Amino acid sequence: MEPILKGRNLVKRYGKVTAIDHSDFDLMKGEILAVIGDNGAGKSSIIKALCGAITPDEGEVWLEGKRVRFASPIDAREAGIETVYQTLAMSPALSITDNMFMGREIRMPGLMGKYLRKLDRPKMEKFARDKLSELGLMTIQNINQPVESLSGGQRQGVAVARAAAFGSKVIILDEPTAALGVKESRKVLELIQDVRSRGVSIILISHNMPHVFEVADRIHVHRLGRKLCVINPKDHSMSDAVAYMTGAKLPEAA
Amino acid sequence: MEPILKGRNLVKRYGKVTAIDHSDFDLMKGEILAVIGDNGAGKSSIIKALCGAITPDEGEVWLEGKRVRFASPIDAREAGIETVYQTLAMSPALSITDNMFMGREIRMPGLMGKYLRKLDRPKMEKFARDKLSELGLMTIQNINQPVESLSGGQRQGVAVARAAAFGSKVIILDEPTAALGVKESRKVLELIQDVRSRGVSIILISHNMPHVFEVADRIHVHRLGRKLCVINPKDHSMSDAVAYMTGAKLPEAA
Amino acid sequence: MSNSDNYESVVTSASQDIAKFDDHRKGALGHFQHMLHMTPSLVPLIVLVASIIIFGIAIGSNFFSAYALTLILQQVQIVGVLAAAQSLVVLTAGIDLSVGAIAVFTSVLMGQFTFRYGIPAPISILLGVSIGTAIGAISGWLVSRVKLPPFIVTLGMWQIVLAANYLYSANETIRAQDIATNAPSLQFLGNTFKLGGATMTLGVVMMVVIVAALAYYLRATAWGRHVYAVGDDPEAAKLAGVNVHRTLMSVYMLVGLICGLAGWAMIGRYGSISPSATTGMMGNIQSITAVVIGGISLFGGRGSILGAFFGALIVGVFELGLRMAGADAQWTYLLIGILIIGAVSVDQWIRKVAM
Amino acid sequence: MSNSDNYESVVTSASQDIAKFDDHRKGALGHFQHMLHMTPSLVPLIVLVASIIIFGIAIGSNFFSAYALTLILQQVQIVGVLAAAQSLVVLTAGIDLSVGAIAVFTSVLMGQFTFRYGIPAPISILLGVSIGTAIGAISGWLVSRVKLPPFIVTLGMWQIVLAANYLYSANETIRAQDIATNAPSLQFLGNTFKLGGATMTLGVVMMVVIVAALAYYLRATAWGRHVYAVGDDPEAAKLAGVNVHRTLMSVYMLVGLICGLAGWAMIGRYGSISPSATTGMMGNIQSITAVVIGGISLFGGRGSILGAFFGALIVGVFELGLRMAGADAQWTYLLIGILIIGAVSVDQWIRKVAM
Amino acid sequence: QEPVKACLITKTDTNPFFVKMREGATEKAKELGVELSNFAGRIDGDNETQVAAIETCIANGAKGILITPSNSSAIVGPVQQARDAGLLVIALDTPLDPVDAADMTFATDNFLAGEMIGKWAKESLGDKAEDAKIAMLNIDISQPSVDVLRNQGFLTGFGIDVGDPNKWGDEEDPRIVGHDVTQGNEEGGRKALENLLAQEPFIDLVYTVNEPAAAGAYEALKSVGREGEVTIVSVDGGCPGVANVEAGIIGATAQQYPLLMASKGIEAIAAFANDGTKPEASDGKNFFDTGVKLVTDSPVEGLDSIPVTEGKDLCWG
Ligand SMILES: Nc1ncnc2c1ncn2[C@@H]1O[C@H](COP(=O)(O)OP(=O)(O)OP(=O)(O)O)[C@@H](O)[C@H]1O
Ligand SMILES: Nc1ncnc2c1ncn2[C@@H]1O[C@H](COP(=O)(O)OP(=O)(O)OP(=O)(O)O)[C@@H](O)[C@H]1O
Ligand SMILES: [Mg+2]
Ligand SMILES: [Mg+2]
Repeated sequence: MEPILKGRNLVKRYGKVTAIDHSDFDLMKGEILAVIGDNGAGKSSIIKALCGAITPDEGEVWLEGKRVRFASPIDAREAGIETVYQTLAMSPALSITDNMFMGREIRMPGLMGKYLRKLDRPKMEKFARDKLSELGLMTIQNINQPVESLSGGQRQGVAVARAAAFGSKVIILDEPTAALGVKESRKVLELIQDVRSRGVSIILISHNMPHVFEVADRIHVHRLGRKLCVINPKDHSMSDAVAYMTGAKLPEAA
Repeated sequence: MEPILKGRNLVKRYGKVTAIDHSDFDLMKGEILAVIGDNGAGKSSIIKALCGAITPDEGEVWLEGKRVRFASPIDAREAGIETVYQTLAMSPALSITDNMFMGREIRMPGLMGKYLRKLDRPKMEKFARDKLSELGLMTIQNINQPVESLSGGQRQGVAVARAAAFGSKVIILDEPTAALGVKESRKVLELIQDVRSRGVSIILISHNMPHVFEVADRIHVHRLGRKLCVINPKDHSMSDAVAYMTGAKLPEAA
Repeated sequence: MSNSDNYESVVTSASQDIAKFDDHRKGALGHFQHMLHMTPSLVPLIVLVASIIIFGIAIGSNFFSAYALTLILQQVQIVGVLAAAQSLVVLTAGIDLSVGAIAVFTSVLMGQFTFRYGIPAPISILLGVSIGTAIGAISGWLVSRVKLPPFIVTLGMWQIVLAANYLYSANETIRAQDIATNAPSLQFLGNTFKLGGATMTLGVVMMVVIVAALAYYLRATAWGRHVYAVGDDPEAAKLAGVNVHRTLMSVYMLVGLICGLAGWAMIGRYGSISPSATTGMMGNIQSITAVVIGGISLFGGRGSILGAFFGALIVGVFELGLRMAGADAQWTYLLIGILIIGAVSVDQWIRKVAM
Repeated sequence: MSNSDNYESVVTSASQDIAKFDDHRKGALGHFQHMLHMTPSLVPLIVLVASIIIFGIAIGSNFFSAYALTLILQQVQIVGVLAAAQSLVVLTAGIDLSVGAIAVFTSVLMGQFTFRYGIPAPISILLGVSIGTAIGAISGWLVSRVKLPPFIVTLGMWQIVLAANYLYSANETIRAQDIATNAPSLQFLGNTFKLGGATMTLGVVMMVVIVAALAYYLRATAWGRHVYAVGDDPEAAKLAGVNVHRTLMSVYMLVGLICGLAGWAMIGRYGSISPSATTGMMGNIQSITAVVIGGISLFGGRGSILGAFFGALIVGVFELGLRMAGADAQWTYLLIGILIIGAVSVDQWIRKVAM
Repeated sequence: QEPVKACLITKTDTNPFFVKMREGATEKAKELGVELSNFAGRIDGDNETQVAAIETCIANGAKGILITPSNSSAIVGPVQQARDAGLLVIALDTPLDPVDAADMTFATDNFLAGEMIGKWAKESLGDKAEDAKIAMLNIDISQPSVDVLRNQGFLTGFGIDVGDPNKWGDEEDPRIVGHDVTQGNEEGGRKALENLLAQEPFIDLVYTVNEPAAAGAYEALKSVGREGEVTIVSVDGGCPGVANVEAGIIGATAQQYPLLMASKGIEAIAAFANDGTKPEASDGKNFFDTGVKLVTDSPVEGLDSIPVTEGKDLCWG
């Protein structure tokens, strides 16, 4: 089967550091692919190369069998790839609603929207509130409060809600539950499975092994800038996975 | 026994939001106290009130039985309280070494240090490298690289190393392993226990229940801006703790 | 699934309440604080009203005359328009030192096109405004594509435009009488009309319209949100799907266009066209002053264009008030210096109390 | 311990290697790129050397004469000193619009103290520098304690100081000859000495010493690190244990002090003391230009003071070079605008290639 | 009865020339019981602030305005507005364009002032005038009218074809080494002459637009050790300037009388407020000439001049 999103021989260097070192990447249609690896292994870098946030120095990216060259995350988004970055990519001074709809705002119907390009705030606000409620982010009192006044976890919740609401083909989540509480993490995991059941493929970067083994269909183990192996969580234990990613053990056949 | 760090009736409001709502806080000498709670429960806020990063609107703080009024984190640091903030409090453009020693730089011995106030870089660099190695942050290649070029996890590792290296009485860690990998998280947990064995008291905010139950002596459950209860991990299960903090169950006697 | 996750299952029965806190501030004061919090441009408005009242008391009826009050509007019209343009750039975390120079240059172009080449005045005006927009486009391109700091781009542009202005005009002033006779549409924005006893000019109307339109677009359209997002954190905005390049280009071009309109307004206000108009030298500092007094952060992403408008009016009130009170020029500058710091301190203090 | 953690125990046998990558850039070029990366102030230095060479080729031996080359140093000495002061403020993410005004005011104070009140010149100099420091302290206090934006504080201060300067001096110039006869120590920094055929002034030496000392303190002392940290992220710096208030105060006071020294140097360079010196109006823009060309970020925390020094020299070379090449005053002005943008573009390009 | 209100609007209030003008006006106003308000532009050429000042005077109900226009033709509209409102407007020092846009002009002839020093320079250089190297130090690249008039006057007096008399810098005579701008102060004077000396080290004659620029130019000459060999000429006649003529720093300067202009102006406004009379022009001129005199201790034949001692009695700074 042809992967929905495919990377081949990707390379990215920052000065002397090689963040991606001739690495491959495969995401199958409708699967949840977990990516695990040590800090600094290059997980964030490789997904950024896939979604247009950085331009790889070498290598190629295919989406649904077609070679793509994303010049910016906007291109990737238009192709149906939605990403939650580790840094969240929020504008701190803007409201939750503004951030959720950044770059795809809804205009008022009728003349106001057409000629004066007025935004349909009530609609956007309702949508935003619904999405946050789905995630159980109930401590957020005001959908128009600036993102900077949210707690770290709340902020992460908003970012996840944004990606889940708009991703049509691929959703990439870079440590989406890192700052989330138990309850909120659960919600995110449920949401991920929910989104998958809509046929969307998901990349999940996480350091939380129980979560990874719970939801992932396949696990991509990243080490020192390249793909070490891909394992099936049913055939391997968490200990195996951790041993591979930390270099304590070598996988049978890479 | 008198707590080493004690808060009474603390209140902090941000506009309409009450982040700390008449909450108490007790940290005993030599213990590891975990603080758990939903996102936005006010965990970060209360520890900030204890370490001088924010000034509470009401309430009192005692250190070793003496009333203290920290005007800034510097005061708290001088009193022996070291904090790893959720936001990490790093200067992105400065090097790892500079960040580790920020505000307590080491001067050269002799005249150069005394009159020209020259810093003893080799000494600082060696110290920084040692501390990072203890945490197993080996993917960091250059101790003088700016913090902004580190991965999220590496950055967090540096912040933890800083606090562990300098805290003498109390170390406060606000979600120190949130962005860390399995290996690195382990190192941090080991480090925490190590530091405790030196007689330092520790506050650990975390959403990772297994970690909390592994290392904590007592668990402070925070809910809606105030202390809900303090439980002993030996007498309660993780399910209990999660039930309390999410409001699914009420503790017997608060 | 490993059994370690069981403890997480209890969350299904977690409380579903939304956190609620009492509002500890009650009554009119609390309401007022909330209003300030929601509408930061109220703060410069309060300072403005306060300063009008103080000068009114100090100077007496002369100051409250319709003539004096409309005079303030007329005197700030150029700076007000430039401040509106400046606000846009500052909201994107930039700064534009060339606004005044572009305004003067476009006014010169409009005049020379008409008088040197005999192009009909309305077309000259259009050409002038277009060239203003083109200059803005060059700056925008240098900022967005070549990634040069806006300060340096517009500093260079300032010098280039100002020098081009002198070179092209050969330092010649076009006299008001000649314009009135041969190309009255150049002076169109100087036309006056009565509004309840007070005399207004069309230039003032244009200023108000520009400010109102920008305030609307910044607040209520996607473009406006993008301007704020780009100023707040361009990297985040890019990742979140904002076309940062297009946003910056639109901002700088719009700034050039508005400066062109300011150039047209200058002809209306001063009658003549002079390449050595001080606006070319001082317009940038004056507009930045208005923007900052109006509470827009020079670090981008925060503030409202109405604030900048009030900021321009505050300076106008101070200047006219002090002049009418008979202060010497140097004392006026000194007092304005103090009052700038004072106004912003008051602003800061009100914000703090309102938090 | 719950059994859910067992999988974590394997990490005890994890690999202990440090990640190593091949350096894909080899040889001289790679080495050079690494150097640029480590020492960003090399970039303006390269631009400086390149522009000297280009002008040298275009103009010929006249430009390479000892006279022309030392002339550049003498012409930039005031701006160079002000740029050193400005760098400090800009590194803390501030900006100081009052540097030029303080320099002129302190020079006037030194003169008037000596000639109006008969205070011995060395004491007048000390008083002048102290008052400069005090003005800096006021600005610093307003920025750090009252939390006003540095732009607005120093904008106000600029107007206040400049107005005070005219009011206090009653616009009187003190003649060079009178100073030479009665208070030669005011002109001390104008003294010349020979250095291998070239004539240098003590003012130039002072500039070099100030830049070198600041470069050392910024790089090698705790204070310097704190300046960078405060500019980078003041909130983080505060949490990390930097006394932000003290750092800011020290910076602004030092800036005032250096401006006072610049005032003294002005007497040396211009011989006479005039309250209407152009530096009062333009010193701020000139120094900021040097700082930005030198690669210091206006957002604080990044850049080196040596860069600002080279930035000042670049502008000096352009100005003299263009005049010597025979460009007239208006064209020089225009070309400098282009060259400012060009210099920074080249700078940007070199940085990109060097990454 | 309310006192008569009058306004004085100068180009700037930082140039000693205008400071003196203000002193003269203030003294006379006190004597006559006139209430005087002073205004000034921010920088040379600042038309906008002068417009605002005229508007303020109208708002304040003044009877008359004395103005040294920053831009002679651009200010005409607002001046007309003031005259329509019944104010007497007198241009000081610089005439409006057209001259009759103001009720009267009390002025020095700046072109004449330039011409005087031009002639003097030519005569005192003698034969060397034929191939003298001349440096021209002006005010600003925006070329305000005094700047142009003095410059072109000087060149005319020296016998150089000025090309377009409305701008400087378009002359083609090889004797001119170059033009530079000084902002009319010492700082600019020194830098400007340094620049020109770098182009041509053997300059013989330096024209300066005013005496502070001349003082700066002298410093530049001193730094290359040519201070005794080069002739500097200037315009203004302020006391430090005259002292510099005495010290041999400046060869000759053309002296103006700002105090006189201003006090005459105040008298005229007082008279106008009293009985509506307007001042008269000098014989044969369309303005009231307050005169200009050449000050030098080395007089040349065929050119009227006064010695420094007399210049010092009449000086104003
Ligand atoms: N902008 C940058 N400039 C320089 N080096 C960078 C940059 N971004 C990443 N790196 C380096 O590239 C390597 C890989 O970083 P990356 O962020 O991809 O790691 P990661 O696997 O996502 O780690 P984590 O789990 O901690 O998020 C690291 O060594 C990091 O220091
Ligand atoms: N500077 C601020 N301005 C306004 N509101 C704030 C600010 N800081 C915190 N809050 C609010 O206070 C409440 C408590 O925040 P806090 O950061 O203490 O939560 P937390 O328990 O640490 O959450 P998390 O686990 O997500 O870090 C939140 O509702 C947050 O929105
Ligand atoms: Mg990452
Ligand atoms: Mg928190």
